[in-house]
This record gives sequence, C-alpha cells and structure tokens, in this order.
Amino acid sequence: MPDFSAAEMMVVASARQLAGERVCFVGVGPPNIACNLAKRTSAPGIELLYEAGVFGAEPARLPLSIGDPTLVSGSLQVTNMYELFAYFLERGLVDVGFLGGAQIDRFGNLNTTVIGDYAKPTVRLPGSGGACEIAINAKKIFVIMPQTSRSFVDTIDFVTSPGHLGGERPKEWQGAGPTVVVTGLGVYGFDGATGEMTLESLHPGVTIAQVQENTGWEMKVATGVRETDPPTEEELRIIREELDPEGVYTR
Amino acid sequence: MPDFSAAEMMVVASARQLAGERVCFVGVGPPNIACNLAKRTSAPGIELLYEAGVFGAEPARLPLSIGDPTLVSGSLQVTNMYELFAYFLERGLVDVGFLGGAQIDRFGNLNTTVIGDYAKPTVRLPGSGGACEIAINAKKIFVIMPQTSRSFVDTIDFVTSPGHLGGERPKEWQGAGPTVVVTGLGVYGFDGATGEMTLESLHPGVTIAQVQENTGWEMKVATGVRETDPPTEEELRIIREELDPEGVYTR
Amino acid sequence: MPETGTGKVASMRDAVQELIRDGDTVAIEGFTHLICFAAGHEIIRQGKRDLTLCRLTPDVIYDQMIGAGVARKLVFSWLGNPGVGSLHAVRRRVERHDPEPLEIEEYSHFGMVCRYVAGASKLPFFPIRSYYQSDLPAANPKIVPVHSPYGDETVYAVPPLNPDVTIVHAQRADAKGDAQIWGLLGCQKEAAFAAERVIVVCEELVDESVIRSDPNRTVIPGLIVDAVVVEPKACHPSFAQGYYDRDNRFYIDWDRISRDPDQLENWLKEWVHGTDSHAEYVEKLGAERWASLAPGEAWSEPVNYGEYA
Amino acid sequence: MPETGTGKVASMRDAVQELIRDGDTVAIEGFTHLICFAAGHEIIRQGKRDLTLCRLTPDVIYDQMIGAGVARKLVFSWLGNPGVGSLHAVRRRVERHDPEPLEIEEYSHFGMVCRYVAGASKLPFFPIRSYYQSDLPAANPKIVPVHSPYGDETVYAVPPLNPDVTIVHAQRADAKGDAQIWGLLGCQKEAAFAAERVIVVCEELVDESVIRSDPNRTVIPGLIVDAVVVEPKACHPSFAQGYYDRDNRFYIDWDRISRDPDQLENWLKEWVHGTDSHAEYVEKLGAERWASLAPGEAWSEPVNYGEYA
Repeated sequence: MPDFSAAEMMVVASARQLAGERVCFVGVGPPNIACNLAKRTSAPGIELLYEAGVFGAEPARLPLSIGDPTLVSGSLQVTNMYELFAYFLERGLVDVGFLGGAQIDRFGNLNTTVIGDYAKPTVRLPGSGGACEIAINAKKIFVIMPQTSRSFVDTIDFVTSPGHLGGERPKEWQGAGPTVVVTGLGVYGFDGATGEMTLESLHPGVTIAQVQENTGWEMKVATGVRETDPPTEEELRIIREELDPEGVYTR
Repeated sequence: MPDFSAAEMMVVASARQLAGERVCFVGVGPPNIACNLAKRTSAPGIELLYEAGVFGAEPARLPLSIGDPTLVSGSLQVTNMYELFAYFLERGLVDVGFLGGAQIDRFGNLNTTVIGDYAKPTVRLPGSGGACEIAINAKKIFVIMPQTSRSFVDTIDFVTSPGHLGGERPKEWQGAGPTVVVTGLGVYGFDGATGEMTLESLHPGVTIAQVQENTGWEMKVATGVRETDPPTEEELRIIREELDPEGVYTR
Repeated sequence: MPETGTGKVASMRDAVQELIRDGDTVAIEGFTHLICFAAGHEIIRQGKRDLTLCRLTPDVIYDQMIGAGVARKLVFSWLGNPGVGSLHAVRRRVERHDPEPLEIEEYSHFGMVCRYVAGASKLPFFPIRSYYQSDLPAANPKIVPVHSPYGDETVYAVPPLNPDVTIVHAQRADAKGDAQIWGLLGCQKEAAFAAERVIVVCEELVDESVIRSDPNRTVIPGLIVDAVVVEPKACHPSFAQGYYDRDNRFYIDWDRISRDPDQLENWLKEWVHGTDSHAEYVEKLGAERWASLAPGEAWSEPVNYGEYA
Repeated sequence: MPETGTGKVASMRDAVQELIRDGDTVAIEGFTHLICFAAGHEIIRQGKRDLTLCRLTPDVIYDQMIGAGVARKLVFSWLGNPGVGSLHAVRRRVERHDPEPLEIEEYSHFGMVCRYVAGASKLPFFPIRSYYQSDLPAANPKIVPVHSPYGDETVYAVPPLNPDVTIVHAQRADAKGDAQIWGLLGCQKEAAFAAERVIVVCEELVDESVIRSDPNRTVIPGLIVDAVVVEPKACHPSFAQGYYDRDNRFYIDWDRISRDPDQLENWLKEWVHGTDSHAEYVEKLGAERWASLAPGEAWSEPVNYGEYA
C-alpha cells in the first residue's frame, strides 16, 4: 500500500463515488480535484459545471478560485449566472452537487454561515454562496469536509443548506439530498428511512472509536462496515502529477 | 406644395411627433420608416429597438420583416427576447412604442385579435405579439393606422392592448398610454382629463366632415384645430430615395 | 437525457421518427430567424398527428403543418405571415372549422417567452408586467393575476411551457450538439432547456475545438441535446444570419398558395411529399434562387480568451 | 438618463465624484472576473461615506473599502477571500463591531442574482426554488414564501435590488458606453440595467465599428451608461479574460494584511491614498509583476454576420 495523505484519501474516495454520474456542480479545492480525478478514472463522461457560469470546463491548470480564467478558455459554454442557476441547477440538470461546511449534523444539514448567534457571531463564516439552492436542487449532494467533534455536531448553529432535516424532504425539492459524506476518517451514507448519517467505510488505519471521538452524536455504524480501498498508484499519480502537482489541496 | 400620398403624410406626421424622443420600439412598415425619417430630421438621437432583440439598428436596406437580417448586421446590441422585453421594455427604458390595429375606440384601446366572437371569429387577426406589454410599459404610445368607420369604432370587439380605458391608468402601468394617433386623415391627441381622442390637425385637403364620416363615434375636435403641415421636399426625398425607394409602404 | 455525446448525429428522418410521437407538444422556435422549415416538412412527410404546436409566431411553417393536418392545437402569440398578411390555412380552421376545428391557446410575445423561461427554470409560474385590463386573460384563463408578497402591487402570471420536443436550428454545432447561434436569438435557449427532448439542426457540423474557441457564443449545450441533424439551408424561406437571406418572394407567394386549399395541397405534394429530403428541396429550388439569397461578408472582430496554462 | 452619447468619457476621479454620493447604494459587480478594484480605490480616495455596498462576493475589494470606512451596510451572498480564506476587516466589524458595527443583508448567490433581475425588470418580486427549510429566511425577513397561483406549490420570493450606481468593468467599450465582455459574465448586465446610474470602466476604448461588428457580444448598451472610464488593468488583483491573470499572490498577501488593522491602514496609505490614480498604482506594481500575469493567446473563431444591403 503506497503512502498517502488524509486529503488524498478523501479525494480518491469522493472520485469513486462519482462513477456513473454525469453533471457535477463543483467548487474549487478538493471537489474540483475529485471530479477531475473521476473524469480520468471512474466517470469519463462527467461534465463539470462551475457556479461562475462555466459548463464543460477543461482547465489547463489547477484552478485557484471558483472563477479562474483557465476554467473559461476552452470550455464548452459560458453563460451568465442567472441562466446557470435557473436553466442548469433549478431545472434539475445537476446530478451531483458538492458541498462542505463548518458544521454538519446527523441529517446532513450544513452550516456555512455563523458560529454563535447570527446577530453577533463568534465567527462569521462566508454564508451560502450557491450552497442553499444546490442543496435543494441537485439530484444528490456529496459532502466533503474534515471531521472533528467541532464540525460533526449534535446541533448546528445555523442551517445554511438543508439536508434531510428530520426525515422527509418537501415535494418542491428536486433531489435526494445528501447521499455521501467523505471525511478524513471515512465514508458515510444516510439511512433511507430516518435520513440519519451512517458510517459505511473506514479509511485504512482508522477505528470506529476514532470516528465516535470526532462526532458530536452517537454515529450509526452500518452492519458490515468495511475498510475504504486505499488509493491506487494510478490515482495517486494523477493527483500528484496532473491535478495538484504543488499539493495545494492534497498534501 | 409637392404631391404626396396619404401614406407619406402619415409617415411624415408621425416622424415630426418623435422630436426629442430617444428610444423607440418599432415594428416594420410605416413606423419603421417614420422612425428612420425622424432620425434624419426631427430626432437625430433616436435609437431603434426591435422586438426581435435588436438595439441600435442601422439597417442598410428597408427591412421587410420585423426580424430582417439587415437589422442585425452593424447594430449595437442583439439580445435574446427575454432580456429585450424585461430589461428594456418592462424596465421602462422605452420612450415611444408604435402600435396599430384593426380597431380603435375613443380611449385608444386597440384590437388586433378578432373581429366577431373570440371563440369563433369572423376574422381572426394576428393577436397581440408584443403589443399588449408595449401598451402598458412604453412611456408613450403612438398609433399609426388607416381611418375608416370600420376601424374607428364605438366598441371594439376585443381589447388586445389597453389604452386609456375609460379614464385613469392603474398605478402598475409605467407610461402615459396613447398620446398620438396618426391616420390618413389627421393627427389626434387625447384629453388629459377624460382620456378621450381629440382631433388636433387635419391633413391638407381633409375636412372635419370626412373625419366624422370615418369615425364610429362623435369625434371631439380641439378648439383651434389646424392643418397638418404638408411634407417638405426634403422629407419626401428621404422617403422616396433612401427609406422606401420601391414604395412598398408609402406609395 | 442522452448518453455522453456519442452517436447523436442523425438524419432528419431518423431524428423526427425517433423523437417525435403523435400527440406530442412540439416547439420549432426561432423568431423570424433560423426557423427550421426542414423539420416541419419532415414532420409532414411522416404524417405525424394530433400535435400541439408552440411558437411565438406560427409563421408560414405552422401554416404548412396545420394545412397538412398534423396539429390539433396551437399555442402562440402572433399569428401572421410576417410582412405579408395572414396565415390562411390556420384562419380557415379557426374561423370556419375547415376542415376541422383547431384549438388555440393565446398569449402575448413576452408571455410566451416567460412561459419558456418558467419551463426552463422549473418554476410553477412566471410574473410579468403585462395584461392589465386587456381581454387576453378573459380569453385565456391560464393568464392570472398574482399579488406581490411585498405589498399591494399586482402583476400577471403565466404558467411554464415544457414541450415534449423542441427543435432549434443553429449556424454551427459539434457532434455532441453544443450549438452556437449569432444574430437574432429569439427564445431558442429557453425553449430548448424547457423541453424533454431537443433536436439541434445546423448549417455546419464543426469540430468541438471551434465551439471551445468561443464558449460565450454557445447557446445550447450538448448536454440537453438528443439528436444533431446536419441540414444546410434548412430554414428556407426564413434566413440564417451570414448564410442566406430571407426569401421574401416565397413569403409573398405563400399568401396566394395558402388562400386556396387545393393550391396548398398541390404545393405540399410537390415540395414536401414530392421530395425525399431537404437536400432534394434545396436542389429543386435551384442555384439561381440560392445565389439571389447569398449575403455579402461581415466578419466579427475576434476576441482573445487567453491561454492560462 | 444621459444625453446622446456625447461627452461620457471621463476620468475615474470625475466619474466617482459626479455619480456617487454619500449614502448611495453601490454595486461593483463581476464574479471573480472583471472586479473593478480601481473604482473601489477611487471611492476610498474620495472618502465617500455611509455607502450600502452590494455584491454577491464582497471579495478583497469590499474588505478594502469596508476597512477604509466608506460603508454602513453590506448586501451579499458569499463573504470570503476566494481560494484563500476570510475577509478580516469585514469580520471585525460583524463579529466585534470593531471599529463600528456593519449592517448586513444576506442572500444566496441565486437570490442576489434574481434580486438584480427583478430590479432590471421592474418586477416587485422574483420567484426562486431555494431557501426551503434553510435558516436564511429567518435571518433575512425579506426572503418570503410565495404561493403559485396555479396550485399548492410554494417557492420563495426575493425583492428587487436597484442600486443607485452600478460599476462594471468591460474588456472593450465605445465612447457611448456600449460595452462588450467575454469570459465570465456574472450578473453585470442585470446589475447595470437595475441601476439608476451606470459607470462602465474598460480595458480598451474602441471605435463603435468594433462593437457593431459583433452585436451579440454587447452586454451593456450605451443607452444606460452615464460615464465611460478608460482604465487599463483596473481589475488587479482580479483578472480580465485575455488581458491579465488573477494575481493570486495578492489574494494570499491580503489575508495577512487585513488580519491586522495597522497593516491594512498602512496598505491603504501606500497603495490607495499614496497613489494619485490607478495608473500610478499600476506602475508601482512593476513591470515584472505584470509580465507574470500576462496570458498566452487564444483567439475566438470569427463569425460572419453577412452584409444585407
């Protein structure tokens, strides 16, 4: 088994979950690397959609912001943001939306707005950006974020992007909500009946005890929880040589 | 006084009314010729907006349809129809909208939909096109149409584009409604208090009796009704040599 | 939703056969510009029935299709032969139910455009500042007032329009259906995003690299396209900016033809049923006619997107 | 509304002085691309006060402006230094009221975009499919549910946003303000049409014939433009597609600078108050830095609009 970082494991595990998916609404950083890795491995037909208004990007270098000029040159289509959000996202053309957050709860509700009180927060986070509408309109939501007992909490301070709430999703919602959470410790799914997060695989070397230590509620564990397959040599080569040669996001 | 046709008199009288106006929402035919004449005479700063999505057209030939390719080549901006109607018209940027119709009543309400019953009409007319929203959102409406007792009627069969109704315009409306009507017989305005059409000038050689014969109600006549100044040599030259050399709309 | 860009290029015959079913709601959009007559003709050739046809301006193409009996219903905002006069085949069916009634559903242009926008955005309604005191809402109960949640202002709502099939014509497209249009854009983008299935017809099939050299010019992404038909001159007698002019003579001739059901029938026999494909129609029209429709050149100033490697 | 295209070309100093008043609602739009930093710097130089600043992504430019004390309120949807981290000057004011509170009004990206669309269309509200069960409507009572007039579906409404002044940067514009943009378009068109007054800043002033050679590329018509400022490289450290790259080093440096009020103060002294104009700022940055930001060439395939005479 080759050496790899926790960030590399997260990217690889995410990329594998994209097998068979078509249209991905991505941000910069790990989701972008995961999608580009998937395109070269598990999901060759995947198309990348960026909220800045770019469809079918073929970035010639690692994009450093969500609106990097390298996303534009050589892409298939650039639209204004209204059409991107209305005709692609709201229309229901997005298969997978990637989200992250400062806090997540057991139902996959995400907080990217504030820690503390909204009116005078302890920490003012960036806010929604497009996350709220992505959460509601993408067919599936994949969450990538680091896992600690401060980020996996019993009650989040603010619901920026709704997940499974406490069960059923309203009929106006287009998608299934969060289906996958990938952290540095493992891969999680959600119980179809209760909408509750469930540990499905542990990254190599991680224990269930570590997961519980880094979760603010008692994490459900799937019967038959398994070990995440470690990154292959080829996956690591693509990440290290092609997608993030300077290791900005994956070292 | 040079010889001229009734159509030429209509175009010339309309063009003069455009003095000082800026953005004109035009159709093909007489309104288009009137606007282009105004641009060369009474309103050099006028900009032509076509519902097909063209702003700042500089047609190199007489456009034969509302979406002639000559309107596009060399224009300042081409937008999709949503943006044209929403951001130019609905926003309130249109100073003058030109309308016509098969029927008009004393309040400037226009019918371009049906003669007879809507469900099974005697004559099925084209319908609204953009006329209904132009009537409501342009700052002023100029009407150009032929005048007969069948077109100037007491009660129109269908209100396609509302005018002054029976008085006040609702607050949601952006403009003043119809302010000028030009026919082959004369030029009409509207009474500020009652919203009723009023004869303001008679084209050369036309009598008030002729106007009344060709109106389905008793037309109000302004005190001090005057004779329309006939077309000048220069106005006729521009129409005949530059704008409609084949006389499609003006002979 | 089609699979990843493979095998979408099809003949018009196959595209119409596979993607349009009797009873479908079909939009052939294009405002005066890029009206895909060739698609309409193929629909007539194949004898499709009971279609609901949607277009802002039914134009001569829907007069031909309705005259040929493919449609049950018409959804529109302006019913005429632009710059010429009436659509007589449509009028006969509306005024005299001859040879049978035609159901109509009528809006204004902006209303129709916003119906496609709502359809393309999956919105249950779209608000517009129109229709106040017009008789249109009485004639069409789908046009209803809606109150602003912020106060006492009232605007009107139109419902979404989601065609089963939208057909758009583009100057150039790649094999996956990424399509670029310049000149009048009408509401093709909205009508395509609103549709369940999309047929892109193009003047020229180009390499993907041409599309990627100017991504701001792309109107329709291949993502939503089911078939790509390469059919030059498919818009005659309407025009394709930079490719051919509007054939005004045809629009004038059509007024005479469509006034008389027998002449219309004969025209369809000769020009639609009598031709096997649009290529034959184009040839039949003759080189001289095409030469008279050829525009001069007026090229856009290119722009530099920059290489960011 | 300006008079017919004459005399709109102005210096940044004059444009800001004449068109922006204390207390105005100002939008400098551009999503990561074409963010007109030079306009923000001139607003700081002139010591404007009590502005309400609107932008989807306040970015480093509003951190600078808010750090300099020109703003009373911020309307936004994503508050960060993109790809780097936080906007510390903004955070100090929100978290600790240091040196004074900053009023905020918060939406999602799509909500902000639709506020401009509503403003540009004079609609009293705009419906969107977002916000269900999010805490955002509780935090911002202007986000309200609205029921479809066609049934029991509920969407959310956002109110129109009509800035007093919108500033947009374009790659090229003519002297009347007809502006062309390629690459990311953000919501500049909507923000400009929504505004009472519009300042267009451009990399290059071109002859009207260049604009007219490609009318589909025009994003803003001169009709709605009050001033045209020719200010090359005005977007540094953001980018102008085909002209210069994003200066990522500056975004990273800013994190350190804005963490410390004294460093921020010194930066403003040196780079904003210490320069008389953006031309000086550009020169001060140095030829080497600019050379490192120069992209390679990637030209669009031109298209033929055709001559129809």
